[in-house]
Amino acid sequence: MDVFQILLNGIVLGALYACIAIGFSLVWGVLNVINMLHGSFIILGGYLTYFAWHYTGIYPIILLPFVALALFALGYVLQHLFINKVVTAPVLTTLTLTFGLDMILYNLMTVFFTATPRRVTLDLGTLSFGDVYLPIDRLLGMALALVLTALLYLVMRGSRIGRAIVAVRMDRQAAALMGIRVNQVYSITFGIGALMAGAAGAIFAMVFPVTTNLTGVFLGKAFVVCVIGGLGSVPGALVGGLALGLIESVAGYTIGPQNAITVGFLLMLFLLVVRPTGLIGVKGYE
Amino acid sequence: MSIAAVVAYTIALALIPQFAGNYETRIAISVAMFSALALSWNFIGGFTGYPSFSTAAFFGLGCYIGALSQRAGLPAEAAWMIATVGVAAFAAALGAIILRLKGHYFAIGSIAIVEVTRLIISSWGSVTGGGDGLNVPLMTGTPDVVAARILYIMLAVMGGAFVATVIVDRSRLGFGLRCIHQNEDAADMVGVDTTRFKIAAFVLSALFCGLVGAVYASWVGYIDPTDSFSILLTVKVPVMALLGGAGTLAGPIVGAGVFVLLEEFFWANFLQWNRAILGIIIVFLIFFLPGGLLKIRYKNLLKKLSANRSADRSNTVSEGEAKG
Amino acid sequence: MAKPILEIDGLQAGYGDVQVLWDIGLSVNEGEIACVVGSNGAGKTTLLRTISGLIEPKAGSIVFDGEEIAGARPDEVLTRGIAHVPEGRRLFKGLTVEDNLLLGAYLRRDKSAVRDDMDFVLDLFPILKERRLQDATTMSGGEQQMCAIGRGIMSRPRLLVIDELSLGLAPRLVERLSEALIEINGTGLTILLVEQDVMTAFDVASRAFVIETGRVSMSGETSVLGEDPRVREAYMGI
Amino acid sequence: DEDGVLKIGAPLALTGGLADEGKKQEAVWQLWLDKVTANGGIEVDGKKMPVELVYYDYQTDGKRAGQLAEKLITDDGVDVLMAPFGSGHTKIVAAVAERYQTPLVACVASSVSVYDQGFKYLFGTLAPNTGMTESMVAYFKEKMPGLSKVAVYGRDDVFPKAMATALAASAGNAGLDVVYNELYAVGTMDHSAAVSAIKSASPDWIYMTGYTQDLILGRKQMSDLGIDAPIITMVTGPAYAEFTEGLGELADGVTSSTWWHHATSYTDTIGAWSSTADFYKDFVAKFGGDPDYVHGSCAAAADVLVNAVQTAGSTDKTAVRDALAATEVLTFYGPIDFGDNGMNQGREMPIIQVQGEAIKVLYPAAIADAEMTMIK
Amino acid sequence: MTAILELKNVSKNFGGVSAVSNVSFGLKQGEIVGLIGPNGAGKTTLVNLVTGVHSLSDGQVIFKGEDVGSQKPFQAARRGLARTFQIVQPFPEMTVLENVSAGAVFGGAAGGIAAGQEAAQAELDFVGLGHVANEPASSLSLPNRKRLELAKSLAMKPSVLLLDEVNAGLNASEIDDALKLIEQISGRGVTILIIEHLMKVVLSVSERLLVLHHGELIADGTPKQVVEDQRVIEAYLGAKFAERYKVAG
Ligand SMILES: Nc1ncnc2c1ncn2[C@@H]1O[C@H](COP(=O)(O)OP(=O)(O)OP(=O)(O)O)[C@@H](O)[C@H]1O
Ligand SMILES: Nc1ncnc2c1ncn2[C@@H]1O[C@H](COP(=O)(O)OP(=O)(O)OP(=O)(O)O)[C@@H](O)[C@H]1O
Ligand SMILES: [Mg+2]
Ligand SMILES: [Mg+2]
Repeated sequence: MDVFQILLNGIVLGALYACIAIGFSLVWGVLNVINMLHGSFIILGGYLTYFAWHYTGIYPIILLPFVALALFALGYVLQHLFINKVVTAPVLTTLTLTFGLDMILYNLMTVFFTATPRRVTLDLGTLSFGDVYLPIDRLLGMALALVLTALLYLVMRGSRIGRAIVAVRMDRQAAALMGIRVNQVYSITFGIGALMAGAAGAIFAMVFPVTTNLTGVFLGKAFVVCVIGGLGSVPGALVGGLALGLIESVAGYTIGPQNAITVGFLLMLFLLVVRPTGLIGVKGYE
Repeated sequence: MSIAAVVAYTIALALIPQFAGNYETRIAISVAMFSALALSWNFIGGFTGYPSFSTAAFFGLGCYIGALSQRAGLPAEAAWMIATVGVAAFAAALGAIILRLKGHYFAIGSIAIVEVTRLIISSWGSVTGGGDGLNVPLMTGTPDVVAARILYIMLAVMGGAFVATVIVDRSRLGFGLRCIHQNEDAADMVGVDTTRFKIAAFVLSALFCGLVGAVYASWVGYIDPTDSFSILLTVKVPVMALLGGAGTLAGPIVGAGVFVLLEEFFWANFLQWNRAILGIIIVFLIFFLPGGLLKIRYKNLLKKLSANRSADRSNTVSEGEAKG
Repeated sequence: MAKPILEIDGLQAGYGDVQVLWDIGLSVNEGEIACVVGSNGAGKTTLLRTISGLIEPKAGSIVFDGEEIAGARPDEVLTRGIAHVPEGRRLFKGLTVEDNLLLGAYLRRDKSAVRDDMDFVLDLFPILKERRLQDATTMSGGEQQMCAIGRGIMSRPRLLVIDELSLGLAPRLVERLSEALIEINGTGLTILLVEQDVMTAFDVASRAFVIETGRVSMSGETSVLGEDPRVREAYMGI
Repeated sequence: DEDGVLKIGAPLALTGGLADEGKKQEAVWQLWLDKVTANGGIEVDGKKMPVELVYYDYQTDGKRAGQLAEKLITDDGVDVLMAPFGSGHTKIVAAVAERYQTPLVACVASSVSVYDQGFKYLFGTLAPNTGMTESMVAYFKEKMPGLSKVAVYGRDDVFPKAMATALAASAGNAGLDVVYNELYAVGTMDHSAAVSAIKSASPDWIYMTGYTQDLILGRKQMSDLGIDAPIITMVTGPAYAEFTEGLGELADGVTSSTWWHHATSYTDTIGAWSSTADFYKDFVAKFGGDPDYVHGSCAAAADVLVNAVQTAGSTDKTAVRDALAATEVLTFYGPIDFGDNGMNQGREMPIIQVQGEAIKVLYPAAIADAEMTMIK
Repeated sequence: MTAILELKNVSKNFGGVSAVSNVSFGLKQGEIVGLIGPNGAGKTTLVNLVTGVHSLSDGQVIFKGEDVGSQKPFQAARRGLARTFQIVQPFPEMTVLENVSAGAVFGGAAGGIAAGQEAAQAELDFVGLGHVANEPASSLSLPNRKRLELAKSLAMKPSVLLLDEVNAGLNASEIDDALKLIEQISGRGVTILIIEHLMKVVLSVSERLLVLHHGELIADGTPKQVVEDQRVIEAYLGAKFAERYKVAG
């Protein structure tokens, strides 16, 4: 049935969108920094996975944690060396800074990896239920995305660092007085943001062709998902991702693929104006 | 003082076609064009402190309205005027909606506007040519004449934007916008009609962009959605204003001039790395010239270079103070 | 002779180019309630911030329990045993009262002792027990102040430093808080208090330091200072 | 030039989105220049004239492409220009060239909209899209007699859109039923919705255009979502090695049309190489891999420019333009004959198919080296 | 004499929380009225309702005979309804003088910017900040920031002034100066509503006291009546205060 296929496409895609957006949302919500590097982080994760797979033949799922950790380290260092110094400055400053850093990273990637699209060609096949198809790699990607989301949610709720991140999000000075090392928490948060991007990149390398041309597209999706779902919230990113996946899927089918993205952006603008906190506003430990 | 300097600078730019070739003239056009864009941005981003990234939307719409009017048979000058008015009206309508957003939300909203206008223009193929882009009637005359003419027009736009800046700066409008920048609630409380003031600033920031876009379209003779609504443009322009000193009178002009020349230089000399080098300049700018070139205080510069040890603390306390 | 737990000497500090503290010297004895009073902008808050490590001193020493802590980070100071209840309460919005209190124990690893301390705080401020699961910042000002103090206690400090205990609080709440402070002090916790309402401060504290433009101008037993005509005129409006 | 050097200028996208294409242009021109220089330059009026190539990176930024074209003409004083990759940027450069009355050979722009502006100095080595789509429709109808339903899906960008539009028109004219005909916006990340819609229209033939990354994903999603159309055409997908590399087995059976394929064999040609095989040999020797149409067309563009200079007997811009307009030659890339609008006309363009690891030519019969297979 | 500002059955809900419910009272021209009540009673919310920061959930606000229930804050300011913020709201990077000029230029009668500065300087001298006129507002200490707030609202030449805890954080002696200031302002004919937890302030200047509790007006009378009201003692003042007050007479 078409309807099921469309909804299923939307949900699977939505989970992947959520995965793109979570790290971005977290960094935005906690550090109050719009991280323009996020798209490049995802692509970098994708390239690292691709090349590691290409040269060693190791299964990408096994590579995922390593890629994610590498990105964590990169994010941690960037925050520690650069962004922390201006983290309290106005939006324009932090946004411009991350934009500048992104230009550097992007340039490095185009020089070392070129813009050639790369894809991990595992081709795991597809499951079919009557007329409805579910590609296994996407299913796997969705599962990984959900697992990562759940893990991050648990970390935010249950762990010490999760509590510290939330406290810092609310009030950095008060957090410092609780004995929380604010700048370290920032670096870790940014690192987690990059880690999630790296993991998303690893998943994407299995499903989508990876090319530097896509950094802007990924960043755009992250924006939209965050605003739809609500900033800084893990469940928000999940809901936002699913919502966007479904919208694009349904709109692409009914009014045509040419306008599907426009619909997503319009919905985001609409929500921005009527409900800036997104579908799920941040509350407490999330 | 800075007014005299700007006048002298404008005259110097205007003399370039007399003394140099078309390539230099083209750079001068870029300088004038980006100066006008940065000055426009300054109304909303500098005076009012709203992190607007809508420049490319206004510019792109200006391109398209100008191009379509010209294709409909209007003379170029009329097409430019229509583009200016059209973009200003668009900004007024849009401003009423998105200026309710603050901070990051406004930033996002303004970027989204660029994307949405781009997407709409490109999917409305029957009128705009969609992804095919549009050809704009070429201006008649030899290349030298055309280039000089475009330069004078761009300089006129830049001059207009600068005059508007000076007037606004000295008027109630400018004062009110600065109040909004500092503390919008308080501005409201002392009787500033913040909605109207912000819309005025937003319209000012759009108007010159629309005009510049329309002139640009006539100049290049071909436009398409990707180039007209470029995200790079929308970020570059605020960076130029910041580089010179956002909120100052001449800062955007200084920033645009320096940026265009630097870009030109790196790009000619470091082919493969020009983007990274630009990135490095931006990073450098944020750290060492937070107030822009016009506000450098060399004493602080040295301090910055050596400090940052106790970042953990300074962050937290300044935040505390911000909350009163 | 009582044993001093906190000794400050020649302390100078400020914000950027602005120096606020010029020469602060004072000591707090183990187990007492001491207070710092002074007019607006004298530097009381700055002093507390310097003690808790939010500001790095320019000169001078802060010795806590025999160890130099001047220049240490806030987490290090807290680990040593000084908790700071900041001006304006600064509770974490969106978190419940209980979560706020638990954040006070962020650096502690002794889970069961934390439980006990939580029970202690909830017994001390029964209203908090009632509101355990309410968003802390939706409570009334006085309740929030209790929560902030409770949060300070949760780190199990040896010295509790409180800024502007009564600012913006209804008179009845101020009264309740004063009683609570005396009760906490009774468990052996040393308290250093900053308070504008000198009458209330002297009711609670046994010793006081008067700060004027970044220097300690007078100090002594509150019972004595309370009778000093200079203090009475300058700070009590009598 | 007055100084007796032929200066050819080109803005190239060496960084940014089109970097890979730009680098192909750069590489093949370098190969060409080495060859020409080894011969001591070109012969004009009985004298040897050295050739110089000047190019700059425009970062895939259209504004810059125009700016650079102007710099090349006025600052570097080039005699003739070659255009960068793609119809969009060619348009921008063409406007500048026209203004300066400098001959411009566009080697990778095929949309008629580039050439219909009445420009006098613009010439293109690629042939009109319609020629390509019409022959393709005819060929497939012949190979698959039951062919009736075709789905067209293209990127909303100058060239892919032009191809999609042309194919839909050609198919309609040939009596096929166009059951799906949509464009997707630049920035589309995923094709599930469109592929599902195509699937429910159950076409016999799917024709998709776009950038290589789009095509790879599109092909993969067609397989994932259980599409079983016997013919899948992707433009320009298989013409590029990245396409087959990125897809692996899924590339098998995908057809495409291209302006040139190295399996064609033209001999007794003018220019730096005397036959297609000659060019192929040199190319493989230098770069290892196979050349694609971008390489072929760009090298041929340089050849016709030289030919025009030789015919004109000087580097005078007007004379070269007139010589270009009158061009009717055979190059290793095939015949080149610029029509009234400046486009190369009257060529038969190959249809290719991925078979196993290799690219096979199906059409025209004269150069075909395989039979078409249907995708199961 | 009719009230210059009158609230009729004013209510405000935030989501499910009712912050102000069914409050009615009037301020007579030239009066100084104190508004007290426990933390969270709804005092600040009430000021926000009167000045258009929040929209009314129910009821009416009448100012000089005109229903202003749906006004925007800037309209309130231009009408002559000025307020100070409990959490001070300066324009931090402007000078103290510019801060106050903003009040004069936008909210007051002053024509141009120059005239506004003149008026501003006068108000600064009046509140005792004349000597720091050219300092940036961010360098002021909290009480001075509160005074800056006061000067800013005075520059708006208000007919009604709503003071939300302008004296919090002052010690007893500093309060005495503040009281004089309030009386001088009142001497200009300005009607004042003063919110304060410092009973010394409220009791010395108010001609009338209103008590808010859980959003409801529970008392409205002379300071003496109110302070002796058992419900007010229970809800707000506390037994100890009542005792001290009795002793002090
Ligand atoms: N973040 C800051 N940056 C610059 N100066 C500051 C900062 N915080 C306080 N000051 C200045 O330091 C001086 C002392 O302020 P502090 O807050 O320590 O005083 P206080 O005694 O606590 O007064 P209060 O009774 O108002 O709380 C004041 O002049 C104030 O303006
Ligand atoms: N914007 C808001 N959203 C939700 N609740 C609010 C909002 N503003 C105020 N409240 C709630 O309304 C009630 C009244 O608050 P208000 O600030 O008016 O009290 P107050 O009497 O001024 O107290 P204080 O003496 O502590 O300043 C409180 O419970 C508060 O939490
Ligand atoms: Mg203080
Ligand atoms: Mg209040």
